[in-house]
Amino acid sequence: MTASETRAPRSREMLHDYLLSEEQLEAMYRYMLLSRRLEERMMTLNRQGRADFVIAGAGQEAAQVGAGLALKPGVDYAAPYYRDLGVMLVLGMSPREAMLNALAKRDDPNSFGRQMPSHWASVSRRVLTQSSVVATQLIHVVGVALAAKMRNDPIVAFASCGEGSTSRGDFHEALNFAAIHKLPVIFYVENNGYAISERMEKAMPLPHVVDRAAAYGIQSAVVDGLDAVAVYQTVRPAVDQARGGAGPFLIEAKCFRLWSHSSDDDQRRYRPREEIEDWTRRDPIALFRARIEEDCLFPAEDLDAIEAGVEVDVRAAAKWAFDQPDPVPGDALGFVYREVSDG
Amino acid sequence: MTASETRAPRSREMLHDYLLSEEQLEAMYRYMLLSRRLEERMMTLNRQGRADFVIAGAGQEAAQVGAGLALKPGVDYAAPYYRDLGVMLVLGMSPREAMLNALAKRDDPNSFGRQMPSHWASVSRRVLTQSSVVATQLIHVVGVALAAKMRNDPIVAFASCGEGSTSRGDFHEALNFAAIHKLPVIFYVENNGYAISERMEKAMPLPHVVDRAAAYGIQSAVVDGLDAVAVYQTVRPAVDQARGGAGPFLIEAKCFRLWSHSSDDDQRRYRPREEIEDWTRRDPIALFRARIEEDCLFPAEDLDAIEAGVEVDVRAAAKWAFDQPDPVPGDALGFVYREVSDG
Amino acid sequence: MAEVNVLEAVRTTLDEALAADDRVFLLGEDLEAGGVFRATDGLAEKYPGRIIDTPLAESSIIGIAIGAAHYGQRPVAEIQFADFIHAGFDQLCSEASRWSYRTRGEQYLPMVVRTPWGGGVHGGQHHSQSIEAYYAHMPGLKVVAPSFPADYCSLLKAAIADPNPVLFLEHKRTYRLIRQELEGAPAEGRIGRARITRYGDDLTIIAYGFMLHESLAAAGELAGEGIECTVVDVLTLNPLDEEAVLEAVRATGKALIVHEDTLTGGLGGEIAAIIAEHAFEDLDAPVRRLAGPDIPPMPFHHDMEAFFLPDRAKIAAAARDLAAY
Amino acid sequence: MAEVNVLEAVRTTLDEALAADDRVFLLGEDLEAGGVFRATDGLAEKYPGRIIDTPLAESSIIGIAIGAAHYGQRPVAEIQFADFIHAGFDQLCSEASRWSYRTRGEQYLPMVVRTPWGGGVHGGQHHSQSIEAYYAHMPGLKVVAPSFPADYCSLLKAAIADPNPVLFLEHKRTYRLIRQELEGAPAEGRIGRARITRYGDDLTIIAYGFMLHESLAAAGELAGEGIECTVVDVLTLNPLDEEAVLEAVRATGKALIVHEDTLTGGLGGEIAAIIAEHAFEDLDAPVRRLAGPDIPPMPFHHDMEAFFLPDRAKIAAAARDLAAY
Ligand SMILES: Cc1ncc(C[n+]2csc(CCOP(=O)(O)OP(=O)(O)O)c2C)c(N)n1
Ligand SMILES: Cc1ncc(C[n+]2csc(CCOP(=O)(O)OP(=O)(O)O)c2C)c(N)n1
Ligand SMILES: [Mg+2]
Ligand SMILES: [Mg+2]
Repeated sequence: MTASETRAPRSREMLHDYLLSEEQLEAMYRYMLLSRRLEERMMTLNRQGRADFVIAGAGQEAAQVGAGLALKPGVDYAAPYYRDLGVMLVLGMSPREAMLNALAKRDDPNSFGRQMPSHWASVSRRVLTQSSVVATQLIHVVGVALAAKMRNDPIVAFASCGEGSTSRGDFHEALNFAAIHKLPVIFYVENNGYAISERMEKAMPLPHVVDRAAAYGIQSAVVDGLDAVAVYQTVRPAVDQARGGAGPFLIEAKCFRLWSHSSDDDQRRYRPREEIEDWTRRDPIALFRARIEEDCLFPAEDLDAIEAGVEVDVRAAAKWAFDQPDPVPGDALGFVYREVSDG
Repeated sequence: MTASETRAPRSREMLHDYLLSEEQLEAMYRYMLLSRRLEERMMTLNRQGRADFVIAGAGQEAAQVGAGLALKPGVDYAAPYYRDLGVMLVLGMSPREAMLNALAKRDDPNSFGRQMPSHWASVSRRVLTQSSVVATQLIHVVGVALAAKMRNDPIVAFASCGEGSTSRGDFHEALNFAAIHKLPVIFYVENNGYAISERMEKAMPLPHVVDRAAAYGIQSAVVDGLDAVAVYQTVRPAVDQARGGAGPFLIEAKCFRLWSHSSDDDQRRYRPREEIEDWTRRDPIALFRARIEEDCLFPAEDLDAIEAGVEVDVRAAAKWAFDQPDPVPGDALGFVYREVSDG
Repeated sequence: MAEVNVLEAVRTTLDEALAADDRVFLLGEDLEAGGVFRATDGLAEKYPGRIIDTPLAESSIIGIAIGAAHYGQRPVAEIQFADFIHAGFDQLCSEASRWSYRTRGEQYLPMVVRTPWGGGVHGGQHHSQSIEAYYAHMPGLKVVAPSFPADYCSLLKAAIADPNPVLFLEHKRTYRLIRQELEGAPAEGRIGRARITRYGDDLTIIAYGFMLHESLAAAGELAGEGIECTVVDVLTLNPLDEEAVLEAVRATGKALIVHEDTLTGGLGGEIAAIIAEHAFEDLDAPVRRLAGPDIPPMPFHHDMEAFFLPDRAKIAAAARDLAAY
Repeated sequence: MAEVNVLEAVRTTLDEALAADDRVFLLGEDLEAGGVFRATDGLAEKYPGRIIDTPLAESSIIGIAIGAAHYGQRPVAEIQFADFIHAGFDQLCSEASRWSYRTRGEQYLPMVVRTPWGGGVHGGQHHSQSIEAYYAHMPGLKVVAPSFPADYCSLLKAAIADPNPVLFLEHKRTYRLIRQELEGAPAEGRIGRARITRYGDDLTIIAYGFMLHESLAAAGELAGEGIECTVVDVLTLNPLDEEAVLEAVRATGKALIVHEDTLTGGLGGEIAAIIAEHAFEDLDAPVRRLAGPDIPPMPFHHDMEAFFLPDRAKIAAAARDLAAY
């Protein structure tokens, strides 16, 4: 999908201009870059046989960072899917924690080495523990939102998934319930055009995920997922309106998957070379930098400084994480049940 | 829901006039009446303790008979839900067979006493065996239609359910797949406004089941389910077009449930008396007769003759069915597996 | 409380839980009207906004309970019939039962899923099932199946207080049939404990749900013939109270396990295996199981249903054989 | 065929079935590109229109196979990982397994659901599960779990020819690891038969899937110590070949059941119960089970995963104990 193909957001009234400060733009750039560099590092570790499995968001950073910045960290609840390293970084996960997760270290705050990497969880950041089973989380955030509504707690619950996952029954049941009860939920779909090897056309009768919103009468928007600013300016008002009682939103970010599905996959088996090259040329991070420079929003040196800083952080984080302890075999046991007394 | 509330069918082009012959109108009347009288009889048997369980279509006969007549019996495949006695009669089930089913007799062709009554099945009539689990059958007919398409077999697959059942994930997965593959499936929803005690509003964010069709870009129509002729004139063209390759249809018949959910339910617990009375006044069978008489389509004596004939048939069928053998205890065994040799 | 049946026990306990803790709420199908078994009669009026009628969508009923429990509420979900919980199998197996393990207890789910189970009510294939073998095989999901009103009260209370997901099985046939005298509301019970409901030296019958009552009836009959049975009410199906079961079997040297679920792959297999492994030296006879035959449970017609179901007569016959071994 | 691994055995058998019967077709996720394990490599080009990539929706994959099989096609569905079949639990339990019973065989479903199962591949919670205990408890659904390439061929052939729904479990770890010399394509096998793969007088090990290979390895090691094991490959998990198992156990008087599924509620319980009931008088020792611990299967990290899984060393140790009993 090219940016030009993507349609303007459905509900225009959402788009009163949410201007971004220089700091915010810098933050966007840093987070996107950090996400990419971390994943590049993880892939290297994978090839070196030091990381068993990597599933990356490369190509979707703008969609992830732009959306993540629209949430209130530590307040809003999130169920980000496996590609959402960018969202997790914005919510406060550190490079060190990301590396602990990639290496399945004992102190990985997501699952302590119990789950595959990129199965996020964090109590302090209000990230619900994620499984590999796609779309189940869409229902969990509906439950969170229902509970919060019962307690008059002005939070928003955010869940993301890929376009392929919207074919599952749980998607329907989640949106149906959220719409009936007008719950503050943001269903965020990162449409990268593929479900592993399956092109979108095999999983959806219509060209846009947001076309599914009509069944529930909920508000929706399509946004160019290569443009972090546009994403923020689309998701942020939706978050505010949902918090204000406007009900759930279905937002689709058109983006693409730069790499293979995971470290176990080779997309050259099923994707035309030209497509991969074309996508590689439209790297959202490069686009972002080009635009900043062209608008001279702030000096290129600053961007270089950010890049340099990120490089240092990532290398340091990886190095540090290596020396952290692995789980011991017996760590497999315990916490099958939460102690009754802890309840 | 009143007839006036219902909207005109979405896709007008479907409505080139399908005129009905006098024979067809007579047949409609006979089937509707037969369905009602049979169910009244079954309810009596239930109160007498001679039939364990009755779940009826009373009030939905026009929706059922009008739709059933649009199918090619013995050619098209059908998965009619538990209220669809009217559909089954049109497809060829005899009053005797209906009574065998109601009394769970050994020779009930639907399940030989193995299932609750109204869990339809018939090889000769191409009715798929139905379970109690609502909406699962919507997927089965998609499988039938896919198989038929692979074999260039010009059948149509018909499945019905209630509006409440459209909230299940299987509904979404079925329509999604049928739309992607443009399969000849008629998804027919008899919207009686209630799921047991739950008013539609608790299960659907929008007022019409057909609003769900937009998510799949499939054709849909709403029809007054109290008007058998209108139902036929809506479903029949859809069946023809689906057979011709136009893809699946979602058709909603607005009707109502005249009686309690089942013989185990008492709707006075949750429904206003006025509503029940109002509905009782708009009995689709009475409306049909009134219209026939008013338009003097054919003499009232003929209608009287039909009624008399139906009375006789029903009484005879019940009497006959009583004397038919029950299953013996050991009939519980067998046919867990189809013999490999029979394959 | 005076004499109550199981249905009243459940309703009263839900009522008390709603009154005691405003985080408790109910969700499911037809609950506002009282539920198809009337277990929630009157609660919608009494606790406005806390009895939630859901759409007909079991996966979401369980998934929403997961999210609400994660948030900190105390959802008590109802699946109208146990037979319809299977659409939520994935949410229970892949999510609810693993929530705490995945986070080393940092995230946990104080949720209950109540559902009416069991046969003998002419419900046919989808209103009669025993689902325990499927769901008691999920580490992280507790499964409780009481038999007496007092245990329905104390264990439902415990289930609602438990920080872990609990599948609470209510046998349809006990709802109105089984009555019990209660002085005041029973205290919160302990999940994970079996109970010996009758002592006898000749053999040990192990059962739960309605079969526990049939077993007690059989034991009474057998006593008249000089055959004395110990009868164990399993009560919690996961985690099993192995020690109590083993003790009761060691004392008699003979074990008969009874359930109405189909034999092969039923929970009786697990119980028999535990006995065969850990009480081997005390066994004087083969470990016997009495269960439904291996056919899709369960036929609708009375006579076929009766053929399918174990009952006091079949239990007594099996016990006589075992005693005579 | 020469020497093939399990993956080649599966692919070849699918290829032959597609060639032999134009009613056969495949449906599932990513099949056209060859599938994530490459089991369908090249088939989409060879059989245009008969390899169908479905949306990511497991309930519909199974439900569509049901409808297509009812119509008279021979669908072979693939669930990408066994761990994701649970969303289709309802379609298998409530529908597929009951189709024939409900109609006294008038309607039936010649369908196969293939799915890769088992751990030891660093797949964590949702790419490692053993699902057999859940699905082997459905009368009407056959469950097959081979260990050797030849059996994958002959039993997959039998599954596709079978007029009943068959869940065909392919152990991920055997895919590339287990190789076997085949002269020509093996003939169609018989579902419902276990096989003794090794004879010994001291004890009987009962296993399936990858654990069968670990058991054989352990048996080889034990032979060096003078402990001779009989090793039974269960092959069909439902219906179980009780006679073969009982015979093998009676011959040695000692039984060790091995599976990687979690212990409590696992299929080993059923097998142990059958032995305890029907081979009681021939038993010289308690029936032992070696299985995964009762935690949500299975941790991701190598060391925790190894801790969870039985292996040749643990099997040998358990067998030594049992032999010494
Ligand atoms: C229920 C389920 N079925 C299958 C899988 C295997 N699987 C993992 S990711 C994936 C594709 C998901 O595609 P999409 O939703 O578009 O997300 P993307 O990976 O493209 O970001 C599949 C089939 C799974 N994880 N869960
Ligand atoms: C999956 C499932 N959940 C619950 C039930 C119990 N139940 C039977 S009918 C019914 C209501 C169905 O309502 P609707 O779909 O509108 O059909 P209607 O009965 O109104 O014609 C319910 C909840 C069921 N049969 N299946
Ligand atoms: Mg995608
Ligand atoms: Mg209805």
